[in-house]
Amino acid sequence: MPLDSDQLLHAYRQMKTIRLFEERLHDEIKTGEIGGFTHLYAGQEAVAVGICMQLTTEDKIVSTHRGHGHCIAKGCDVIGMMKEIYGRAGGLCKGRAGSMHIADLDVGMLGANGIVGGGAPQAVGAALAARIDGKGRVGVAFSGDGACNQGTTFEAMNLAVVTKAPAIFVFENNHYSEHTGDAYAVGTADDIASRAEAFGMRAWRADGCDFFSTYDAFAELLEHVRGGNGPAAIELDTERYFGHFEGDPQRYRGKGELDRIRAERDCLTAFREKVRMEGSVTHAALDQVDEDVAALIDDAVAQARADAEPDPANVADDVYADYF
Amino acid sequence: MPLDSDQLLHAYRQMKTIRLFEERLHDEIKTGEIGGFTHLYAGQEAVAVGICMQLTTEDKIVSTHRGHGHCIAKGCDVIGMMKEIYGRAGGLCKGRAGSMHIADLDVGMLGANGIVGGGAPQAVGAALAARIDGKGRVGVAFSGDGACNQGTTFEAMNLAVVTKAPAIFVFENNHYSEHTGDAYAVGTADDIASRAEAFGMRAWRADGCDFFSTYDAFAELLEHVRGGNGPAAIELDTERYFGHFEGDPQRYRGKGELDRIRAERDCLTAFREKVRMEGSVTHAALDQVDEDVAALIDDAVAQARADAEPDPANVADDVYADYF
Amino acid sequence: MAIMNIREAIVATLHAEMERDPDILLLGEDVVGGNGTAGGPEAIGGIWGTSPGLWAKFGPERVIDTPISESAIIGAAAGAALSGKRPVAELMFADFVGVSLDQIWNQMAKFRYMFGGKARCPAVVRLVYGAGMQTAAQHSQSVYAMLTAMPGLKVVLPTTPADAKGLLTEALRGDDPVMFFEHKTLYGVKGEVPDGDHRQRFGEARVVREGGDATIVACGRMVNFSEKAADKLAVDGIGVDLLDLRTTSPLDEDAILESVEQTGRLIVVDESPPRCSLAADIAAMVTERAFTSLKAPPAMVTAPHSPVPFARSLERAWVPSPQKIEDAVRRVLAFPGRSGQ
Amino acid sequence: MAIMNIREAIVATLHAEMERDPDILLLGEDVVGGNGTAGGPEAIGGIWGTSPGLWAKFGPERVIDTPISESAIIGAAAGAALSGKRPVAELMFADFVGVSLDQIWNQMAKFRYMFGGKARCPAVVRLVYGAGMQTAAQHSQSVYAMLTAMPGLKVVLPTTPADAKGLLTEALRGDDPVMFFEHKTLYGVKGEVPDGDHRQRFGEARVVREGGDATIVACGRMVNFSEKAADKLAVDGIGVDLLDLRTTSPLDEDAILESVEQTGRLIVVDESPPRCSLAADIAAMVTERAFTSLKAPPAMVTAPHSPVPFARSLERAWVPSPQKIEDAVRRVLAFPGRSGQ
Ligand SMILES: Cc1ncc(C[n+]2csc(CCOP(=O)(O)OP(=O)(O)O)c2C)c(N)n1
Ligand SMILES: Cc1ncc(C[n+]2csc(CCOP(=O)(O)OP(=O)(O)O)c2C)c(N)n1
Ligand SMILES: [Mg+2]
Ligand SMILES: [Mg+2]
Repeated sequence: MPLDSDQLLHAYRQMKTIRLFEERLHDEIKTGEIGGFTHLYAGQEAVAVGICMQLTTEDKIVSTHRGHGHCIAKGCDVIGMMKEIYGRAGGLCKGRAGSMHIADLDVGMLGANGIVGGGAPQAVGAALAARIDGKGRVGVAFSGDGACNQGTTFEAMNLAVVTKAPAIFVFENNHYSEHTGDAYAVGTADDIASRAEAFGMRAWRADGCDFFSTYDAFAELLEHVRGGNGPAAIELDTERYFGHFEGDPQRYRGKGELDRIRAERDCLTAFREKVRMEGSVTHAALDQVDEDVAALIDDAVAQARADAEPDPANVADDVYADYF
Repeated sequence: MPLDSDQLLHAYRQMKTIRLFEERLHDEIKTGEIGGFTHLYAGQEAVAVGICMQLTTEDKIVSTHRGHGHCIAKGCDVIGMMKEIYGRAGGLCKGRAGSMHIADLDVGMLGANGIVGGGAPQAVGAALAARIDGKGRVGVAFSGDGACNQGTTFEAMNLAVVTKAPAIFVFENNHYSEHTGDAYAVGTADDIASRAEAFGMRAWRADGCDFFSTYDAFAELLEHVRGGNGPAAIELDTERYFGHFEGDPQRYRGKGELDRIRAERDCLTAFREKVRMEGSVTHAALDQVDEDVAALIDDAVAQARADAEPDPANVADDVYADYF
Repeated sequence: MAIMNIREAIVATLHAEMERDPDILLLGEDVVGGNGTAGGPEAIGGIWGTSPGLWAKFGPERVIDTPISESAIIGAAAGAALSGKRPVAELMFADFVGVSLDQIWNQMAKFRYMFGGKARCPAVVRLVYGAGMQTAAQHSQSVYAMLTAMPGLKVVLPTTPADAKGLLTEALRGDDPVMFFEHKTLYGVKGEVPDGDHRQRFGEARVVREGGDATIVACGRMVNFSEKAADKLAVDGIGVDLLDLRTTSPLDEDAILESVEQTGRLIVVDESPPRCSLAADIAAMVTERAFTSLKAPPAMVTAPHSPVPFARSLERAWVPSPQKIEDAVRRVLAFPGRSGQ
Repeated sequence: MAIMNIREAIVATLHAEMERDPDILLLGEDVVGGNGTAGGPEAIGGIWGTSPGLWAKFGPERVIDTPISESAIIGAAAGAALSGKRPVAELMFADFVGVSLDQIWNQMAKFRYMFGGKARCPAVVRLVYGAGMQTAAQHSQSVYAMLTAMPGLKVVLPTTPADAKGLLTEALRGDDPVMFFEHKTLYGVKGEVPDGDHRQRFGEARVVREGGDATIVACGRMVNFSEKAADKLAVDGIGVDLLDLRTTSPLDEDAILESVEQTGRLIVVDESPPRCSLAADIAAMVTERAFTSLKAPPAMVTAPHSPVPFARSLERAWVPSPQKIEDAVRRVLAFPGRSGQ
């Protein structure tokens, strides 16, 4: 167990921030103040955090339509994010992105993506760029179980193997793509990692609801990739706590399924339990984090609400760096 | 060995027709009379014939940019094909297709395809259509080792597995995509079949320069698929005798490689040898086939040369079944 | 005549046509929904609710949930169509032509021509399009101009429930690939729908109103916005001819030209950026063919040359508004005159 | 000044720029060639011969052969560009935007805008386009109109070796995604190329000739065909202004308008089908902005609304010919008059 208490607190704080961010959005969206599609990451926090906390700012990630968790874990400003999702002028992307396209290149977060599978080849490009720089940096693509059926994802894996790019494919198997189960839509039900292996890369498997399982598996993987051994993949078994997007009645869920995954598959609960057993962090410290994070989210929502909408006169700005 | 002498003669005639068709084109193209890109199938005849002779007209195939062999094997009119490749009015497609898009829906040949990987999903569609009809028909996609890197090919395999479509993926590994070797471009060098397996279908492997190896493996596969067991794949190890397209200087070839594959990997020689050993067909009969086929190809070229170019006034015909 | 909305008209037409013609099949993501889940098939259908009950009635061989693989979806439709079926393929968002364009453009659109007229490719692709729900840059686009440009495709955009039925029926009975556009903000629009068999020919614009002072040509949601503008103009005694194109390929050139020959003034409204747009297409066609009738340069009311933004204020500024249409009509009527009249 | 052809100008520019800027990398199918074969890397390069010697000089990390995976090629370029590099991605045929459009249209074109202006995506996509070699329906298309329509992209079409160098250099030094079109029939066109640093600004049309009677606007191979037409017309004492657009996005509206304000007559020549075309785009723009200067309706010389056919006779009929351009100029000059003059 190589993590010290600061690191553990940091991990917990990040996961908790994601959780409260998403739970708060779940409530706020009902007010009608937030438009568009919002896909919440709650339930999968251990994946984003277990992975991103091992990356530097110079490592790049590309995310999915369900991107808030990856953003927060990679270091995006939470207040800027909230403003963005509210479509405000002070948002991380000036209100042009919204939930689905949120990005911050300064922290190596190359964007959430509205196109399922759109990000995977970009991670390979980031990896090829990193290799030229020669500092051992990597490009990471987050993909869902649904995204692993998109041609771009396959092409990206093959390209990474062929070019020996330091690219990492993270498959978050939350067992649903929209209203369809992975048991139906993924030919090799519940084994996405083997697809990556069939392209000729090593793959890891871990419990994506367990921070430590994710962290440890990814640590091994990252060493492998940073060591110049080409790409690698990891499949995480995880759960999504809310609907596909906000508004989804989730009639595809089994009876009691939501209660069960909340009770048995909560990465925050598991984390608390583990550190209590090991005595590495006090629960008082964790409680303090909870309080801090709650205040942060309150503040973010308040600031987002108070911020102005973008000036419509700027609608066509920033299409080009320069056009004439 | 279930093939009677008529079938053997048929198989030989088909392979020989393809061979002479392509060798003749190789010469004719030098005259400058044939425009565009022409990709010759010589060397791979055992694949097209070993497979297509087991299909009925109602089974559909989709082909590649290297489509002449599949056309002939599926029953397209050789004279119409030659006219088409010459761009004549009497061509199989009225001169609009040329070598790269030649098709004849009447014999279940849904088209050569200029887009690498373009055909695979269409074979799944043909297979889904066949399933509705319930007569045990199949949809077959021919793909090269290069095409097996295209996203559409992967998507098609997964879709076929998920929908349990009676689709068949034939991978003709001739070890080159244009000027690049499969050892470079296919992540799992020389094992394309395993990719199909990773999607959850059964895969066969055979020697694509040996008619009997191809025939037997495909017979097993076809029984499996016609039996309602979903899709399947087969990888054939084969050779292309000419350049990628006509005009290719082939500097990527090893020293003596072309001589070697002509000497050791010729499906026609192997076929003759095998039937001689078994005494199933006389060499005199095969010689007669050679003569007949040579005459047919002569005739095809003569007719193609004599045929008129399409009337330019018809350039925009047949874009729609009806437009207004 | 029944009153229903566009969504209901589409669902009813799919049910009726699939009943009538056993060759029709439907495929797309979540067109059944619930497959592979505890809830089971049809636990919940696609996010637009345009295919309920089809799986239960027509079974899994004709109503097929697919993985997220748009190229394969369209490609499978193309292959099924070449094999004698009439597939309906659904793109949950029209923007996903980005990941499936080859199968639309280089495959289904070209088969008939390339194959010397022997092929039939009666595939219908349903595309959910348009801005107005803050779905941002990758889920809000109106890609009809791109597809209108492609020979071999027919492009259809119903704006009323009656047309949704009539045009979809026509699409399902024709022999060409049809791009059937459904505007995401119009599903709830209600209206009368003819009972029984109802086909609406392609290439026949709908005359929404006749006014005589200027001609507004529009399609999709822009028809509704143009009506609002027309109402405002009517208050000032300005009467417009308003044409709903219904189909952009084929295009009802005659109806447009006839009206412009009367009014001498053309305003084309197009929910897309300006370059190589449908607005430009129609403006140029009219100028070429009715130059001497024109009393003023045709006006094009389009979105700006930018992606679709997320924020409400920005999206509203991006979409051509009734106000902008009204302004354009006034500007055209005031020509020659000072700019901004 | 050296004399070289367009192919040589491109190769030389890639060598010079990659030397100058270590952030430039090149990726595509067979851009090295020979990888994984007995012949070894660079045994033989891509079919267009536009990248020889780069791999040997700049190594496998900067000159990268890819599998046949165009979405991944463009996507990787997009990701590398976001990561601070300047990738050049090659599409062996422009028609392959069909299998890679999403990465061009929904990804690289939109990053900067979506991300609030913070992103830079300086990727250059090289696309080999055009008819004239009997490469048929899927290998002959001129997809520049489709990409011109897309906000966020710049679209460049050199027609001379000097411009090939100047425009490619400019593309490699700018901060936006550039679609760099190379006409497959023009690689052998020779001309003088300025030595040393040579940048050609985008949005600045080249005045090929000045004549004053009518304005021909063209791009790509159509510039050369228009010159042929102009030669024929000159024999009859008809002088045309001929503009080579160089870039269609940005578009040099000023140069076009200036000329049309003088001549009052516009002919746009476009190697693509007519609908929502560049021809329509320019005709409509000019009509809107220079209506009163126009003495005749702008003429659009385009291909028919059909795919590109294979047969020589058909392909020749499909491509706008010098004869058709000449006819169009005469028709416009004869306006008003009987049709077909
Ligand atoms: C190309 C494309 N196809 C379809 C969609 C619609 N869509 C958005 S999310 C989604 C499901 C994605 O499933 P998965 O990859 O498992 O991610 P999850 O939602 O579970 O996080 C679908 C079908 C899309 N956005 N892009
Ligand atoms: C989408 C697409 N990309 C690239 C090409 C150019 N191209 C034509 S054939 C070919 C190689 C195909 O290799 P393979 O699939 O092994 O078939 P083979 O030529 O060996 O029969 C390439 C790259 C194409 N036609 N389509
Ligand atoms: Mg999922
Ligand atoms: Mg090959």
